[in-house]
Amino acid sequence: MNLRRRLLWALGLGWGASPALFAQHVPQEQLLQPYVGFNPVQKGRVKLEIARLADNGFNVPLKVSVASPMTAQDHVLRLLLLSNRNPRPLMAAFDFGPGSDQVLISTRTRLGGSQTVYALAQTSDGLWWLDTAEVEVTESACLDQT
Amino acid sequence: MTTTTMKNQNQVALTRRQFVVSSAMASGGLALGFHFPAAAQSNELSTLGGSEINAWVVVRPDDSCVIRIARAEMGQGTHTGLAQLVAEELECDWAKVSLQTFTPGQNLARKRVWRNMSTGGSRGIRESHEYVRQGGAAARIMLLQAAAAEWKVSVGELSVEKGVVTHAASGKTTSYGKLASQASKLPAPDPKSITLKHPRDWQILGKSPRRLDTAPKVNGSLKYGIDTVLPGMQYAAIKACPVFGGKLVSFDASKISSRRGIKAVVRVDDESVAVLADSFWRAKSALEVLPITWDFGANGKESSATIAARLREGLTSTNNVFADIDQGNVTEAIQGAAKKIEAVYGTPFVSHACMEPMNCTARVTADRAEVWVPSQNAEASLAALAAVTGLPLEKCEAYNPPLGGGFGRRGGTQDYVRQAALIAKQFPGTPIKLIWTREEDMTHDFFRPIGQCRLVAGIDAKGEMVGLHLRVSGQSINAYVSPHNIVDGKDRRQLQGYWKDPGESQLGYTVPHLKVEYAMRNTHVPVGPWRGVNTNQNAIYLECFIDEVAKAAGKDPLAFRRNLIKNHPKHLGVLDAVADKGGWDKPLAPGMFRGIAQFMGYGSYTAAIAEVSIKGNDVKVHRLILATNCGHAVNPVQIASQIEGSVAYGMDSLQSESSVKDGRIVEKNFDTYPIARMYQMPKIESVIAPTYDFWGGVGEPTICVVAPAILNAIAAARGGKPVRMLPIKNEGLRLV
Amino acid sequence: MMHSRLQIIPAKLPGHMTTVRLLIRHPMETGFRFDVNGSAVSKNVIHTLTAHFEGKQVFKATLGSGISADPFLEFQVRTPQSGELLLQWQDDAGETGEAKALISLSN
Amino acid sequence: MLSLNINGANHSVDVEPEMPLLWVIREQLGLTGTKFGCGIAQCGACTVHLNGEPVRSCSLPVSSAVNQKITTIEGLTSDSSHPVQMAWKALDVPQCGYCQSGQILAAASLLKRIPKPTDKDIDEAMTNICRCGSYQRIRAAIHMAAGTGKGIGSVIHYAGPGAANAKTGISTDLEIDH
Repeated sequence: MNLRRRLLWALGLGWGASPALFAQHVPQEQLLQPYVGFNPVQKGRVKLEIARLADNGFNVPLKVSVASPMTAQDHVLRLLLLSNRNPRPLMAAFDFGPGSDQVLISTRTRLGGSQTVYALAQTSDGLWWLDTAEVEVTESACLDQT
Repeated sequence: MTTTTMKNQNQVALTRRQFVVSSAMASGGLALGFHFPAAAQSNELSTLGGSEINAWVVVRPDDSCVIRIARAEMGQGTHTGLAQLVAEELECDWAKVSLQTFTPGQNLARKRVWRNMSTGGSRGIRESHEYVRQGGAAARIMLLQAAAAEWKVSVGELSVEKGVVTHAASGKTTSYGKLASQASKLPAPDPKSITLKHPRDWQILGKSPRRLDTAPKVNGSLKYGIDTVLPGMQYAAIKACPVFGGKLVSFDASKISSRRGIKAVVRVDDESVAVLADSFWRAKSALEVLPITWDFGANGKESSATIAARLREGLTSTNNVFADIDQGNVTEAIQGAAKKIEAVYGTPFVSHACMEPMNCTARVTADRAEVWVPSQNAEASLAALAAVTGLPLEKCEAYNPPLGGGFGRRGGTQDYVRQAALIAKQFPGTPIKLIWTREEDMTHDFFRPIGQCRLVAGIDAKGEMVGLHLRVSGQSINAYVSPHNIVDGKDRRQLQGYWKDPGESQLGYTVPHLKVEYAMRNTHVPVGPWRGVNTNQNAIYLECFIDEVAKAAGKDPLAFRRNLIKNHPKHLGVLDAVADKGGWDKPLAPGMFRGIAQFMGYGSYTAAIAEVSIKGNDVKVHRLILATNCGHAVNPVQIASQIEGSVAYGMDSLQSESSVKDGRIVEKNFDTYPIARMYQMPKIESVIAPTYDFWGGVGEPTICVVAPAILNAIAAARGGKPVRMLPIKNEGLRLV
Repeated sequence: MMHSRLQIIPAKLPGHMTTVRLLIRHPMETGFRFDVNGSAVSKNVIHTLTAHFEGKQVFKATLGSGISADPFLEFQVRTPQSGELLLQWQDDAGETGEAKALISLSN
Repeated sequence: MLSLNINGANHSVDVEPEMPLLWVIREQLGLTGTKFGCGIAQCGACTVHLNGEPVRSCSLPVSSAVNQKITTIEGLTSDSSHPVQMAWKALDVPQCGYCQSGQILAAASLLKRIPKPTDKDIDEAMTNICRCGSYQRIRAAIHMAAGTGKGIGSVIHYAGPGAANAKTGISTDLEIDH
């Protein structure tokens, strides 16, 4: 969104053209493009676990794993956690190598409103893998949209 | 954790039977047409002896229809309106409709088939009308398909009225009750294939059937959250640090532990302490004398005066200010104008003061947590409970009885749920009913934010407004609640009603040179959405100032507005409607004065005329005429209820204030915090003027025009002297 | 020095995975908050965190404002033999922190 | 043990004499129709009848109610048939409903004292707070119950969808007697 918004401003369209009051959901293609370019992204291998409801979004636990033998020939290179609603979409990036072990990560995230969280992984064969999860951030529900 | 021992003799395991009994009591009984979720261990929603046609509709063999309602009912008639929406498309007999609510756990178990459960932002109906009507229509189609299959005819040959299906050619009839079982086995029709009825063809919508929830409200049988009773339950009274941001240091439980009925004194979190007893009064009385040491921190020095000074600085500062609208050259236009008008308005913090004080009953064990809580968003209560207990959502449940008022206080911020769960966690298995005293409620609210507004206008020789420069300086709700929602540091929410964007809360006036700015100036006082949110303050600032400008231009306030608003026909429509019904052009009795105002919020257009007289310092509001274009009118009499209620709430904007001294709120109860009462109420006329080309809100939009209409009448009565700094007691005035 | 808590669940067998749990006390200031005067509070997050086992990098995390205050991370590293695990991190203000643990594997 | 007569039944309660009647009614006797609102006799949500007179039970020590006739909303009638309750239902007075037990008892007592109240009588007697702002309908319902008004709860100008004018939405008026 930031990119699009800046683009709009650059084009002199500003608010008049963009009725958005708050951060809007970034479409998937636009969200992933900076990382995957024009390469295909497929569902599978990545598993993202996150509760369907979060109270205030300040501290939302999640767990993500990527199925991979993690050998020198076949391993996970990167894992990205992306938000389609946060002011900064990239929440975290993890780099692995053959010396890493099974990709099984838990962390706690900040989610700026109800959104889709993306876990995007690239394997050593260059392919991109994706899992997503919808999260309703309830505290801002009353304030969203208006 | 500081606790005294708590005897657990009351920790009785609740049997299934006890649960049924207590929840039947808690529901007010099935006979009353409401089916509240039984506090069951299962996430499956009962079909109450009928067949579930789809998520929204259950039909029973006796032809009665049960309509599932997702949203919270806090008094606005949302439940009745939503049921009308489904029933209209279902084509059932309204007299045989009853409602069923469910839990957020049940919603989650079905992958949120019922979607959003929250009531707030005047969105209960306008956000869900389409999918709930589709739910009703889909059920109708399936019931007709069942009849067609049985009679081996095509659906097109059938007609339905009040749940009775007729095949005209053969003269056969049957009813929904007989078709339900078969219909429930049919696949759901594609939503895209469904055409919803045109409002012209409405039979149940646009009419005013009685509310479905009135009967238990006139005999005391309706159970609110505060009425929850569970076996072995203990009562908790709580006190948070009176200074926001301050901390609880220590307390001396020994001073009260020998009092009758006291079970425990506990630290709840960093800032609050609770007393548990076998009676709320015992808990509260003990808490009143509990020696507590607080660390007030730096905020202890804040006061209304320090806050006002910060806001004043924001009115003219070049720091941390942004322009949401900056068209033309407002500075030049005003400098070159024939006349310049300037004013500074101010609105204080105000409290929600729901009649039912904040409360929550919680029971937490190692593997299950439940709350019974009046909440505008049961899913938010559930999420808060899960966060506090650390249990997964599947092991938590929130039961949501009807609310004794919400007004935005019981929305996203679930502080009372957190507190109750934090206490209950310390006593596994024992239900804890936490009740806030009114004093706690009024001093630990999420207040309507404080603000000031500087307005400068220029008028030309013909009396036309050529330039308007408006700057709001005040506290941001988003900065407090969800700062990440502020895009590029620009909190547009605070300018609600001044937006150029159409649809939600659009400025109706067209001024050649216009600048609308916001300077964020925050305080340590928690703020949140207060019914109508920023439209309340923003309508006062602009609509009172417009009267000042009209007066300076020597023009009639209505005519002056009509000229400015002509590019926005819907804004003009309600203004004209209220002027017509309010008889703006007709003379008033001697001593009576009129004021007018218009604004837009929550997708709806509103306007008001107030008739006022002043004797000494006593302001009497005699009559208010209020017009709304809410797009579609689902239940006109209930819309009128909301408009009438808006008058009472809007009058708070005139007389109420939560002021700050030594970092804390001064007004603690209704003896010092005035609330509109019967003797102050004017006669109210509602003008409902829907254009049936959009869906707007009803619960909030009309509130914001009440205060400016009255203030403009007050100014007229005082020879044009406006009240700019609210509440009106600042000018020695009071409402009688 | 940033306060942190490190918990290691060593691998059951050499060459198998060792679980690392790290909790760092840090505000992870997003840069989106505002003070009373409406000024944005400067962003300051732990942006980089690395794990080295016996001097070889086995894990790297780049973090942003989307990670909660007092960041928590749990991840797996391969520990073929006993040795030292070194965790290092740095925030936007240039402050650094580290935690280390000796992992001894019994087989 | 204190002896109380509530809704015609005798109860013995073992409580402190200074415990407000409200909490005895709600917690000891389980009659939750009487509500807690402010605790300082300001809002009237806790109104009950003491020998037929409205009192604010949150500020009345239970000891002052011993052996007197107490009526709560549950005891006003067994079938919601009091003229005030009937009028409340007819005009859909309640919104959230939380204050209405107190409002109804205050109104019932007013009508007993003044069977044909004026607006001024209503202003003086009905001091209970309703945060939803149902006052206009409360007033109309009292007049309806007293037979002093034609029972119009609200003056509503509304044109149905068929009659709507696309520009203003106003064409013909419909005054709804509800």
